[in-house]
Amino acid sequence: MGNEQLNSRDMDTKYEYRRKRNAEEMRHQVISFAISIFLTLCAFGAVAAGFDKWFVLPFILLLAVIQVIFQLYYFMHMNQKGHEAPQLFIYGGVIIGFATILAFLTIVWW
Amino acid sequence: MSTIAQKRGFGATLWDYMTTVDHKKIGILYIAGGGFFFLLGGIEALIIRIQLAVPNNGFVSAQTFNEVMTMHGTTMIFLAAMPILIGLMNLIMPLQIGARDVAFPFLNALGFWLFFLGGILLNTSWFLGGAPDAGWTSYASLALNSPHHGVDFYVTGIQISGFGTLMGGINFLVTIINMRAPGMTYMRMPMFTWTTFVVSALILFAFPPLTVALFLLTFDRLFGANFFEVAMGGNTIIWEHFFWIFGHPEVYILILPSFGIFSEIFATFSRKRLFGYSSMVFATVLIGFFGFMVWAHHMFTVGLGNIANAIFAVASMAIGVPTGIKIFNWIFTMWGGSVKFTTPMLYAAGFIPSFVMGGVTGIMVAVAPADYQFHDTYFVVAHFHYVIVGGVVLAILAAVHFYWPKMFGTMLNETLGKIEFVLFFIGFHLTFFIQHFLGLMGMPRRIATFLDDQGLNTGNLISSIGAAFMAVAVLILLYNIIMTQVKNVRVGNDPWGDGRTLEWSLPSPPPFYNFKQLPLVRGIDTYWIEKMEGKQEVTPAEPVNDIHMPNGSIFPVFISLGFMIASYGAIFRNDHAWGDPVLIIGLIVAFGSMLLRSLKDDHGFHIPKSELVDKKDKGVKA
Amino acid sequence: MKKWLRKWRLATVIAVLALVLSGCGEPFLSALKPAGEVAKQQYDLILFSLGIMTLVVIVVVVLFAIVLVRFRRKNNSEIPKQVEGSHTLEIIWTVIPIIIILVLAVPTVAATFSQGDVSAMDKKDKDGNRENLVVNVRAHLYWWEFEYEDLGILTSQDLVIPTDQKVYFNVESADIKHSFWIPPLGGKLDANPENVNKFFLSVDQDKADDVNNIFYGKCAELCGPSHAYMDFKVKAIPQDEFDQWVADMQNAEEPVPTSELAKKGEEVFNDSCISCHAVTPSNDTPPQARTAPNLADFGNRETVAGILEHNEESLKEWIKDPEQFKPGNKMTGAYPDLKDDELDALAAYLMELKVGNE
Amino acid sequence: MHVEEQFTPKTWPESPERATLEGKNKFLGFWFFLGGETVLFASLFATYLALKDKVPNKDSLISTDIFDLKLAFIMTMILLTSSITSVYAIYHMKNFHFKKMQAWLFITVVLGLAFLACEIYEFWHYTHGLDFGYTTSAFSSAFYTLVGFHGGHVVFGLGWMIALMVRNANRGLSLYNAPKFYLASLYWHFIDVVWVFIFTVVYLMGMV
Ligand code: HEA
Ligand code: HEA
Ligand code: HEC
Ligand code: CUA
Ligand SMILES: [Cu+2]
Repeated sequence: MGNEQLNSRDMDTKYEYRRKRNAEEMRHQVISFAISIFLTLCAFGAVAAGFDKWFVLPFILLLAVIQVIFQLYYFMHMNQKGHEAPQLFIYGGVIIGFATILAFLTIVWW
Repeated sequence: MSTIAQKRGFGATLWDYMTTVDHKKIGILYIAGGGFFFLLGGIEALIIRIQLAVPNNGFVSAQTFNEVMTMHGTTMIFLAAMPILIGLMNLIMPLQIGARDVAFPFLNALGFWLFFLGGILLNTSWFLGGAPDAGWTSYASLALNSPHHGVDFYVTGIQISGFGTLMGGINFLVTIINMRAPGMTYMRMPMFTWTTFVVSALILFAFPPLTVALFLLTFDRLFGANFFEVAMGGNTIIWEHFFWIFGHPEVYILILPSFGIFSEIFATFSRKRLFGYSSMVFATVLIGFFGFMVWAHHMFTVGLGNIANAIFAVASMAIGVPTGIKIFNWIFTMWGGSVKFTTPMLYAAGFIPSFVMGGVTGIMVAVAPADYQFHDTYFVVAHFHYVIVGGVVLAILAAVHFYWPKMFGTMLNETLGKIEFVLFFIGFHLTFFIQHFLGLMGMPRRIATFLDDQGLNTGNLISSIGAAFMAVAVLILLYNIIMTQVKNVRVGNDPWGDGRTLEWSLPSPPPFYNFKQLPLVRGIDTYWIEKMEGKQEVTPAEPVNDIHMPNGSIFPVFISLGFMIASYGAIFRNDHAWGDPVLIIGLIVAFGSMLLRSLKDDHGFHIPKSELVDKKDKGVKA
Repeated sequence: MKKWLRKWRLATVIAVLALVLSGCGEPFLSALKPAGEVAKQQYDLILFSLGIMTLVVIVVVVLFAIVLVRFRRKNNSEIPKQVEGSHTLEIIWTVIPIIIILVLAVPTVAATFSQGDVSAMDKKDKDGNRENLVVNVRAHLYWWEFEYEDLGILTSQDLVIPTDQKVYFNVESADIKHSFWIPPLGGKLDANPENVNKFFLSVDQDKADDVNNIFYGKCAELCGPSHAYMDFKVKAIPQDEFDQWVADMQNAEEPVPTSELAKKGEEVFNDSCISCHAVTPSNDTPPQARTAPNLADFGNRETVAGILEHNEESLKEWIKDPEQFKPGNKMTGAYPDLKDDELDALAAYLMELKVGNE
Repeated sequence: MHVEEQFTPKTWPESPERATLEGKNKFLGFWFFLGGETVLFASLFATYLALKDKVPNKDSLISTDIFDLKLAFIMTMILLTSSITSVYAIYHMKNFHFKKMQAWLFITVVLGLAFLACEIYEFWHYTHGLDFGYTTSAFSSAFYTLVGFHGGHVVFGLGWMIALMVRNANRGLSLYNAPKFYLASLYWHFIDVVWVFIFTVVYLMGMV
């Protein structure tokens, strides 16, 4: 990329384009941040309001999962290209982690 | 930094090895360190077998027996088999994919030193009040009940060397993904590289549960936590789950690289490409995946419930399918080939019936209700030695003979090699076959001795005699190694004559930068393809250029030493006032070294093109 | 050399076969001599899977042998055809193992559920009594306690059960993990510190006759230096004898020493031992307080401490220094040193501790 | 592209963290490390869930007795905010704005320290105010270990960012340090992700 001898006009347009894209992306980040905060408020709100346990538990877990997906894909850029291997391994970890938690909730008796 | 090891004093060589970041030297360090621990573990095995040769034997006390037995299992798995295999991966995998080094040479060195010093830490327990005595599984209730410091050494020593392994795993993954030579697509990678890849993924996911489990036990024993204190609300089953969530993948971490080694050997000495390459890859991945879903088959008698037992039983059996695919693919690699029985090939041939016998007993113990009988008896001991010794150890011995010329540029004696094989093979079956019956005849495992008149005498005696055969075989191997290095007859690139993959296109041993020009890979078994076209060298993918190489560093040793010191502090903190300060000092040394390392810029160095061209004229022979 | 090798292997096989045929293990200890329904079912599963596995091994070894014979390198310049693979073959050796495993999975799952079915344990008859005998097994560091809760009986080291019926067990541990195993009667079940495990076993009377009613039981989970010595005995007797035993135990009184020596023994015992050992078979003491084997029926025991021959000699040896037999046991050092005459007295007293008929 | 090369905003590559082989390797290796960390934290969560409210006797403190919604909320907000500030830092890194990047990193570090202070206060309050110490029960051990591991990650992350800022204060951006900044921020996000589950599973679920 860098070492190719581009003429300066090309470089300017490319640079402008990149600036714009970065700014665009930053706007997405801010939006996802806002969503994050909103989801958090909902979760805390649901607990503070003292709704029924069987509603609150799945609800806040769902919110957490959604929020984490936002964080992974926006803040951690997993939506960008070149993240195939990271995705594979994060999901691998998630599957194994999930199996572990499932086992500990079911077959570690008291 | 140094370029090529020339004639230098012992101190300089030592320093060179302590600071090296060259994957080949680190590989050799791993193999030497692992080999050392293999001898220790082997001596421990011999003590076990001497003690159990006759009933009511008093060769060692019951307590000592438990320590020896625990250390045998722990040493063999964590400090011998796995490091030797990691050493082979280090040594061979970058050569196979046409890379100049691994992705993180520094981490590579750090990984070795963590493993080695962790292992030394663990073994110093013998002199500091007693070795761990709760079995290699260190089940929590017994581990907490163990009065002396052995278990503390276990948790810290394994923790440290575990970190090293984890680093190795990440390193290999990145190396394989990012640093393959031009043309080396995934489906052209040699089988050993594929198994390295899958095993690294297993390491990445299997070690964190062990890390957590070891931390929990450390906190319980040394810092007053209550994870496993039943009276305080703790639960010991947590340990069992963690240990086996790690432990089962661990056994595949051992066997998959062994499969990789055998795949190379079968193809090489049959002069035929690996039969069903893509199904081999698929089977490897599948075994790796299933490996995580069957851990509770070690816990059938714990009382997890019928549903759990049934699910885990069937899931465990399923692993027989991909493994079977591999077995038959190997047989059909040889089928129609031109099979030459060199020493490595003998080991590979001995592996097939031995491993299959171990594998099928694996399926038998996976039959949950039958396992109520098998579990914790010598039947299980027989099962896992059949797969481990008949699979992993045979693979290691095969690889040592196979790759010795690549490592040191000289060949181990073939006649001695064949004698070793015969003795080892006989000894192995003699030792472990009979143990199936002992187990069924009512002999639990981990017993320090057995009473007379229970019908167990003959079987145990036979088993002990077998162990002696193995010991003789190992001694001959040591003799062979020494004689070979003394004679030091140099060999060329492809000493077996049938090499197929890139490592055989390089000089033996390869120059420290491996490839002067990165090779262009034109298919599976590139070097074979080129040879068949009558060429001596692999087509290069680039002109001769400056080569960028990393600098050596002593920090890995310091960091590892820091953790070692910290461990001593932690182990003795409840007995001695110096414990906590030493713990803190150790951590400062470790993290301080890390900080220093990261503050210091290290851009490596370049080997100028001129020097490389020069080499060519002289001919690269180290 | 190769030929010699093969001959040698043949010899091993024959030797091993001979060993197998000479009878696998002792009937009181071997899982290969099942003496009850559970063990029989497990034994059949073992044989069934072994049969299949032998076939698998034979197939592999035959193919392998063909390769070894037919495809050795004869001439150093031959280059075989580079075969990539064969879909047909690969499908064959994927599908056949799948079928084999399915065949094996069916009885496995069935037996898992049938052997794990303890629903009959709490079945009550119309008087509110349990229909089946239930024994609470509590494992301690190196000894076993057996509590017949419904019958109000407590014993240790010797498990007494009636034959020809299912006996249910609650297995737990008083300290660390152990595992309860009587090979001829069935597989093992762990004694965990944090929960109670349940299962059942049974004994056939004719099998019990073969071994004079005594089977060996073992601890199968590493539990410390004396793990190897954590044995117990199982006395399997017909229902009527069992009823008699129960009646004797229930009616047991405070033991009355008959001889001078035994009287002296009682005194010593009451000074040094009674704090841990009970001599009546009642289970009034709470489980936490049961720190040592109940000695009520000691005179009728099969062994001393699970491993020593049952006679005064070994009893005295044991009391003098338990550590030499069971390193790490919980009795060592818990009482003052005893003189020889005190030992004689104790032995006399303890050997007299018999419940019921004389 | 060489690590020592000098850049202007215009010549600065599009993904500076992955412009060199070293950068690519670090990037991938770090993600794999995070994959392992996922399993590590899942294991800790599993332990916590298995031991939740497992205490020696009836009088022992359990989750409903100790947690404080307000503090957890404040900590959550601080950490979430620090996540977006570190995104800003990387945004400026990609635009080759070294000064702005440092500024945003600084804010991130300050927020991180604030979070840490809250956590220390929280632990202090539990141990001294409530007599809920590390060795009180299996539940307390599991709680402190899970949250403490997260806290340890925060400490390490802060140390890492501070070291990077100080070390590179006078050097500006290069292809040598760009991957390091990028990875530090990834790590910080990962800490945030773990916290999302901690506040949900530990604090919120501990109160219903
Ligand atoms: C290298 C190590 C290794 C390997 C590869 C294996 C492979 C297998 N193991 Fe083993 N195992 C251990 C090492 C290993 N094991 C160890 C160390 C222990 C004891 C730990 C301890 O307690 O200390 C243990 C214990 C162990 C147990 C627990 C026993 C107990 O404690 O009660 C079980 C139970 O299911 C089991 C099952 C299996 C199975 C199903 C396989 C399968 O992967 C085997 C698959 C292979 C084949 C089946 C052969 C080839 C296939 C064919 C020829 C195709 C046709 C075959 C069929 C259709 C059946 N193993
Ligand atoms: C990689 C793993 C591995 C390997 C290679 C071996 C190899 C051997 N093992 Fe081991 N073993 C385990 C892993 C392994 N084992 C594990 C995990 C356990 C369970 C532990 C537990 O229950 O916790 C176990 C348990 C175990 C037991 C059961 C103990 C018990 O339950 O009480 C026995 C008993 O026979 C045994 C024997 C042997 C023998 C005879 C060998 C032989 O193959 C060894 C051959 C090697 C030699 C004989 C070395 C010869 C060395 C020399 C001649 C020295 C030369 C010296 C100098 C030059 C200084 N092993
Ligand atoms: C700590 C309390 C303790 C004291 C005091 C004690 N014992 Fe024991 N005793 C035990 C324990 C525990 C065992 C089981 C040891 C084992 O098998 O591991 C045992 C076992 C025995 C056995 C074997 C029991 C059997 O069922 O086979 C005998 C007999 C015995 N003790 C006699 C005595 C005598 C006699 C004394 C007094 C001089 C005594 N004990 C004092 C704890 C005690
Ligand atoms: Cu109790 Cu082994
Ligand atoms: Cu397993």
